[in-house]
Amino acid sequence: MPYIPHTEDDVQAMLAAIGANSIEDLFDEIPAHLKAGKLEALPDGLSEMEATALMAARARQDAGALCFIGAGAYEHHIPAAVWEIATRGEYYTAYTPYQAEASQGTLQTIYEYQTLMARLTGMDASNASVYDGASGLSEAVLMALRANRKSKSSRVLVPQTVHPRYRQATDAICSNQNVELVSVPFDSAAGLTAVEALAPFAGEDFAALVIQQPNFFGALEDVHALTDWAHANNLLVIAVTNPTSLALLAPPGEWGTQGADIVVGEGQPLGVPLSSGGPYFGFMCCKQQHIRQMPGRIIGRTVDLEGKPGFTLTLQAREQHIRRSKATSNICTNQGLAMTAATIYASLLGPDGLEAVAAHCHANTRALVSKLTAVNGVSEVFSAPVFHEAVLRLPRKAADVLAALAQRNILGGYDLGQDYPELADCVLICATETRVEADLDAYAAALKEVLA
Amino acid sequence: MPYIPHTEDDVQAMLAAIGANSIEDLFDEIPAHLKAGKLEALPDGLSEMEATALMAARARQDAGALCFIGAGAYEHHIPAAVWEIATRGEYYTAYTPYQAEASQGTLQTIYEYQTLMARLTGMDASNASVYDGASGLSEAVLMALRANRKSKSSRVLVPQTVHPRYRQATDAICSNQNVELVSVPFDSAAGLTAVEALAPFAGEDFAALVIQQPNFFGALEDVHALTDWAHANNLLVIAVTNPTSLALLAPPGEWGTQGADIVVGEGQPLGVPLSSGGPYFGFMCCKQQHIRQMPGRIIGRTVDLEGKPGFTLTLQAREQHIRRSKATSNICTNQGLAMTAATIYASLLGPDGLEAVAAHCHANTRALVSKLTAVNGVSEVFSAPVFHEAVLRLPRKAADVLAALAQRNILGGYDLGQDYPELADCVLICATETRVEADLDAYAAALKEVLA
Amino acid sequence: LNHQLIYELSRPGRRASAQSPKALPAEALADIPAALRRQQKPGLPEVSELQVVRHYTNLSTRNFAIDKQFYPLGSCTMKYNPRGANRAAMLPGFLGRHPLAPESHSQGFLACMFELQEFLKEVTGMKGVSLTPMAGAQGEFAGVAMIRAYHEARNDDARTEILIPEAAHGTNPATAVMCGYKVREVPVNKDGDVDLEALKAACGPQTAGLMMTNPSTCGVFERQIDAIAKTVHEAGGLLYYDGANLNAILGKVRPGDMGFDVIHMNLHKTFATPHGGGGPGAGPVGVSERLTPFLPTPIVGKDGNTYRWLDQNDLPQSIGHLSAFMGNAGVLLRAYFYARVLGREGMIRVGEYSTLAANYLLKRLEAIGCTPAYPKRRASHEFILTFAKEAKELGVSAMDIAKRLLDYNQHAPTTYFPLLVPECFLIEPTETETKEALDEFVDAMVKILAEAKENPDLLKGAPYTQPVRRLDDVKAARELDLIWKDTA
Amino acid sequence: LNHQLIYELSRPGRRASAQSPKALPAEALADIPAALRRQQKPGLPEVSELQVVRHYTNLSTRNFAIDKQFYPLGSCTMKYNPRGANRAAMLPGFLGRHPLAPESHSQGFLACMFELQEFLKEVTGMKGVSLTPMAGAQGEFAGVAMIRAYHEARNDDARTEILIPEAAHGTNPATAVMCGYKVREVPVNKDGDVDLEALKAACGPQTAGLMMTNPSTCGVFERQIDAIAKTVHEAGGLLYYDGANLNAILGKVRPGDMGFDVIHMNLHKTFATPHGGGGPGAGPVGVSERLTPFLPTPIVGKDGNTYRWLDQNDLPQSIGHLSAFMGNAGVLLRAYFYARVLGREGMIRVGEYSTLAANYLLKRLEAIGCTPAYPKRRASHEFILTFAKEAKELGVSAMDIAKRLLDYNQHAPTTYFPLLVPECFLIEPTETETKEALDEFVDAMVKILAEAKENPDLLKGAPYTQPVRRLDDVKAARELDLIWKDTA
Repeated sequence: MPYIPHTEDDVQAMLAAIGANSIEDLFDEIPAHLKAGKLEALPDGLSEMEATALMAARARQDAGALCFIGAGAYEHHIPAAVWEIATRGEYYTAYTPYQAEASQGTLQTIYEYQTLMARLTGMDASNASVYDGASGLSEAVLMALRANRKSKSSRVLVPQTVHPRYRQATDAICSNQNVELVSVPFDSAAGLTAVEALAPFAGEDFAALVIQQPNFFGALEDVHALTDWAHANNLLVIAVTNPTSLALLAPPGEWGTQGADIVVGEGQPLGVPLSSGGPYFGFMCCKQQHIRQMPGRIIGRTVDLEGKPGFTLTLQAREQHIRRSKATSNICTNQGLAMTAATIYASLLGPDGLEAVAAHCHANTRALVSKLTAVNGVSEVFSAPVFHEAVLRLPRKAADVLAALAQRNILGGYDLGQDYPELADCVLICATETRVEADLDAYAAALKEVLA
Repeated sequence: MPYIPHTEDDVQAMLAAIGANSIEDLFDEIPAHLKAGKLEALPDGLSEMEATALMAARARQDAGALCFIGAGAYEHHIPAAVWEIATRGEYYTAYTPYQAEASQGTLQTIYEYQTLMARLTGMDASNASVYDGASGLSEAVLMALRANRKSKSSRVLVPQTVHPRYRQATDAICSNQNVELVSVPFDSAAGLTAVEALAPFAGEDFAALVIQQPNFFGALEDVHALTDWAHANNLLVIAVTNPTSLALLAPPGEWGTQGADIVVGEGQPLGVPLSSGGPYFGFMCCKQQHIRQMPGRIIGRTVDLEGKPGFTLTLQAREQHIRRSKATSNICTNQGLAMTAATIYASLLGPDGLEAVAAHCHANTRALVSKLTAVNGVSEVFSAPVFHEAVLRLPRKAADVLAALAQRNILGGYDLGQDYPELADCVLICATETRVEADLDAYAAALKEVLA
Repeated sequence: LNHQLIYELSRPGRRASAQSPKALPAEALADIPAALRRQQKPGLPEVSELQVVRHYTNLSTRNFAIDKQFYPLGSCTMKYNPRGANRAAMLPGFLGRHPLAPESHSQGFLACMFELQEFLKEVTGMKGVSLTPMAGAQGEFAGVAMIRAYHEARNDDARTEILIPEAAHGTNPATAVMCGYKVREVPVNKDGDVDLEALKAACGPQTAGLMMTNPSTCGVFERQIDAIAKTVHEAGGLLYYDGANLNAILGKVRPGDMGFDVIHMNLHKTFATPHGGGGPGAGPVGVSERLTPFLPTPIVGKDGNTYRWLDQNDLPQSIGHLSAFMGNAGVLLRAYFYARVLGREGMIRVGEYSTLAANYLLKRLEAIGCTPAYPKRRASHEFILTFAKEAKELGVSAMDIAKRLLDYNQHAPTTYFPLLVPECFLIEPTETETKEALDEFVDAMVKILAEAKENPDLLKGAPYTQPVRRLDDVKAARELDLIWKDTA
Repeated sequence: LNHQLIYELSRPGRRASAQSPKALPAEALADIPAALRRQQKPGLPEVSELQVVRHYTNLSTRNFAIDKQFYPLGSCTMKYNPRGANRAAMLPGFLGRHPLAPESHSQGFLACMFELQEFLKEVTGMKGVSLTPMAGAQGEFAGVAMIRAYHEARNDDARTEILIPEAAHGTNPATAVMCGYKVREVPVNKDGDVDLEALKAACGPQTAGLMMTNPSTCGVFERQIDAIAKTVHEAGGLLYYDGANLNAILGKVRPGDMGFDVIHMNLHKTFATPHGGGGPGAGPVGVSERLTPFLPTPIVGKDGNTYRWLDQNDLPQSIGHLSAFMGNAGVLLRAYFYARVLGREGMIRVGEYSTLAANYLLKRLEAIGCTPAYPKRRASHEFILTFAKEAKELGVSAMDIAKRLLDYNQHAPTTYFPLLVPECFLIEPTETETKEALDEFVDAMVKILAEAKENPDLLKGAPYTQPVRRLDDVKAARELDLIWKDTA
């Protein structure tokens, strides 16, 4: 009986203590016609050895390609210490830290994480993380609706340069509360959201403007102008950012004259493996005045009976287990392990290390752009400066080219035609610090071959 | 500066405290002409990312073959818990437990290990492990010389069925003390050491007889008769065993009427990966009366100031750091992590689990023998019953056949011609519980192809 | 001994150099406009690699964990998290796979996910499964959003209310509100069953659905489930099953057979994936036939021998994507491993042995003088004790007892939940704890009950053996200190 | 709280079933004669998987470790063990490689080993290296065995003595004896240098060699090394370098340049591989030109672009194989990783910063009133304090101070070694500890020295904060209890 310790003697002793004749007797309150059958569609159990061999074979099937896809998930070097520590039983198998005295490890780690994210984003507070960047945006939108006292609107301005999947998820989640995401077109030359594109919305009531930096195309928005426009028009600013980029780029807290109001993003680049899409974590930070509108767990520092400092869950009155239907959100987990990994990762990298990572990613992507645009018929699409991702136009449909590259074990980027029909011949590419010159050359050679 | 934490400020403050102007000043007692140059043959340092990528590529180079080699190192399933726990910082980065109060984790683990090995072998005591099975045999031989009060000889009988590398290592180590290993021929039909082969040595003075069970050919010696012969002739018996086999086979403590005196062997099959040959661990057990002659660390249970039980290094008066030139050995480490892994492994397997592993290995090897001997010209060589390894005769030189199989990514066994010129057309094969039917078929098919 | 913050260990210019690529010349970043660059370094800690390893290793030891202690946490199913599942999910092929990798490079992963979908269908008796929700609460959200989408698709737009028994988890009402519904609570009777008459009275054309768990958070099986399902369905509502308590009935009763239309499963409870100090979890949803068109995307489909993602194109009525990619893949892989190891027989044993353990622990605790909330009922995999008597007579609260348990190296049970039972413990031992572990918990309770009589102040001051004494939660909320400031 | 033995948790019939293959019918073993079968099951623990995980996780927490504490252990170089090295060595391709795999399937591994040999040659200034010795003591053995083989090959068989300075590690004399030599100790003068006159007097045609370390275990650099080498060589003996203290001079001075003929290196000291609670280590040996024919096998050679094992056939004069396979490969891979990360500059920094840290700590401890054994000397990477004064005046021993340090969360330094300095601490901070860590150690010593004056009994009763109080070693040795017996 895998993972079940009971011997036959144990079972008999336990049944005797209960006063039951068999385990089956314990289910005697259940109407007989509801009893399950034999679950015949389930396979026989395997030993750990067999299950491991099966999964190892499956994992090998998917391995070995050279990947140049970014689009919201980035392959970075992860120091070995990160997950060797994060998977220590004490982190890995601990429960939610409701019993604070027996959970100081997790709680202090979260407090350090909150400090980390607040410092990276330039904000006053952070929660303990939400599911991922996309669902984090949906929480930010709902939060902005609560927080913007100057607006009565359920509408939010969302530029098309925001990650398409973030827009979709936010729509899927928020439309249940009749929130409307109003699209803002992008400048097709620059690949940016021009402040001019916002002019038509001036004077209307919107709760917030979402600004992604770098945007989905890798391009760098004029965040200062956009932020100032929003504030001038009584919109809150929700920033969506890549944490690696924040080693280099102006933190949202310093955008424009007042800074962004809420910052969210995908935390995966900070020490979390690609891992087929998760578990990642969404980070969420805000200005002081909005803290009580922020959903999710928040840890505070306090003192114990003896005046010794300690950490505890705080502001629980916002949460579902206390406030039930009046909670700020139904969320009642955070992505604890991923967030722990990020905290360790950021400590190992430090400000200079993270900046060096960001710089190498950027330089590698620039080098890749050079090598690929040297191939006949390939060109860069947008004029705006970018950070570590770029859009290239191909002489053929991107989907076909990418399929041909995949046959050569090169995952050549993200097909923008999936989300932008007018960019069906465009790919979004990325080369992080994990790629070496030979990798870039391999891509260029394969592309040349495919396009020949 | 990888792994060095000092900032420029730290260095200046430290130098100031020392009263030195530079770090170089601290080396001013060293004659100038001895100062090293620039170590130009060393490469530039790499980042963890670069070093990991380099080694990952190297590791991939060697992976992927289907292995049927045993010959003293066996691929078994290792539960994930084993090394996830053994590499916890508290085990992995702890020092030798000289400060017992701060080392109870390691010490109790060793005490449990000693109990484990004593129980598996049927002996009274165990040390905390030695380097590996082969060097363990050399320690056992030197120990037998000290322990056998009835013998003044420096000669030991070592059958040819003992692992050739164990014999070589023991010779390399013990010959410095003028110990002579006297060879006993094996029965070429049975693949065993016949008691009759010992008869010519009766009446001569030998300190010990070494008996390996199962022997190097996988064959099962008549350990009872051999042990009784030795004791009748005033030799001590040194048993060499495979711990997996001890789940099934008579423990050395029960060999013959008195049992073996000293038991050693390679502990690797108990939860230690093949890992290119190490770190493994040699286990070493003995009868009560020989404990003080046993080399290596030994842990004892005692009490603390308050009478509470605790564990500590004991019998240190045998050891080099106390006794110096009069020590039982110069050994001053044990194979701590490997031995910790074995203790966890054995606890996870339990008596029934370890027996099931042994049975599967045996059944798989029997099945492999059947499939391979169905190939034209391939036959089993010896008549003795075996445990989980067997010798097959091929119609061609084994080295050539194995090379051809290796080209097909099958490591088909151990070429016995390396050590037994008369068996140059023979291979020693092994299929543990990790091999499935399809693996065995793949070997048979490849062999058929190679021999066609 | 170690409670400094990592930031307090920081020294300017210190770094874990092995982790940092070599610095590049400034030109490498020349194309990024200065106005968009950060002016000051972010205040990340500047520490050495050993400092980081030592700090977080030491910090971790300041936690209870399943790997170290027994956690009898009701409705949270803290069972053993197999280490084999961790190893399998951390295989480089899985860790390195980009979520947007083409299907040609994803067949291994997709095969696991497809099979997991099939396993979850079989074990719950549902017709369709989506793995994508990233936690129980997101699964709940997906479930209620599907109920809403179902009614909308039928233009049945008068349904504005979700019914919820008063014992329910707080996430249920919070979720209903996130999906734009009003919540109406339904009372529970003294034996822990839903008040059927009250339910009947509450049902009507405004009823979108009922959210409940069975066994309920009262730790008992809802015996009137047939009548409840009939009542809600006849009113045109749908039935939502909160899978938090699925462990109790795994392999014994299937939500689909009880008439539920939609279920979420907490894989970090029933399928033994780690809680990780609060996450990540995974909350797949299963649905009856009529809700399958609305499942959240993506789902794994199979064409011949090839697996592929089903997305909006395949499921135009889907409630959509709830995350950027496909959900918490690593958690799902761990659950897949667990399901493969358990297999058919193992799944059934989970319900059996968790129920055995709960009933044994209940009877033993009752025998030493604890008061069960529902003494006439079988425990499901969990049960409720109430310390209302002790609170009144001795002045010790359930919280005091909970904190004192920590001193006996036992994690406290869930306290003060469900809200309808005063001074309560909700206790769930799970199937993976030995009889001896349960007996040790009983022994600790014997001692604590004695202490409560002899020296109630001892309990009020507990715990004494943890890294900190009891913490001031009021101060934490009033004087918010959420991030560390160097000047503090 | 947890100190039961795993055997005490055992219950008949319990098992961690996921780890066990399915039982086979008895026929599967029918070919094994009954007389050779075991009659009774071996008494392995019968426990569940969670019990095992919980037991050993909890046990591990009863250890000090580099990952948790500072270990200022003289001559043991407890530096940070990079986690990256662990990950690299645990790559499936390395872990799964059979030691007897053909060279066609070993090129990746062999490349690493070949390069490690080259790196070790360069860093020590030796001409040949064998990686095979499995620990420092086996490296010593190989070294002295090579000296013996050298003399034997020259038929110089009158050489029966090994000279050893009195401050040497105990392994040195023990090794000499294992190699069939007699040991003659050489005195050390009051400044920690070898008594050169005594050495000269001791040298003669009976001298096989001299074993020493430099810097010595007195924590000082032997300034007369040229004269010593000349003396021994002129007498026909060879010079053996004990690499235990290599960290002090890594990249600064090379043993080969000092005239040593053979050296062993402790990779678990200088090359940052883990001590693992006592092992495994690795003890490669390096030799000067004249000893290369005698190196222990196997060694990795390179033909063109192909690596291969060099064995007895290539090295007919080799002292032979010292183990069944090639040594502690996994340890060597970790050292290889470390060497690659450090590179040329990094190697040099090891000697520099470990020496800086030692001299700093020495000066600070001297300033707070500790007594250095060699106050006129530079510390190498380590130094000696003597508490002879405190022992005499206050009645507290070095052991009492050592045990009290544990209460301050500091591992004790090496105590009572070298034997020639009474009541001593041998202290080695290594290059990987921060200045703050060193300062904390000084702070603890300040407090302990004050305690020694005010309340010496406090120290004699220490430690107070560990899982056990001070243990009775005498009872342990007198009433041997080495294995657990159910009846005990």
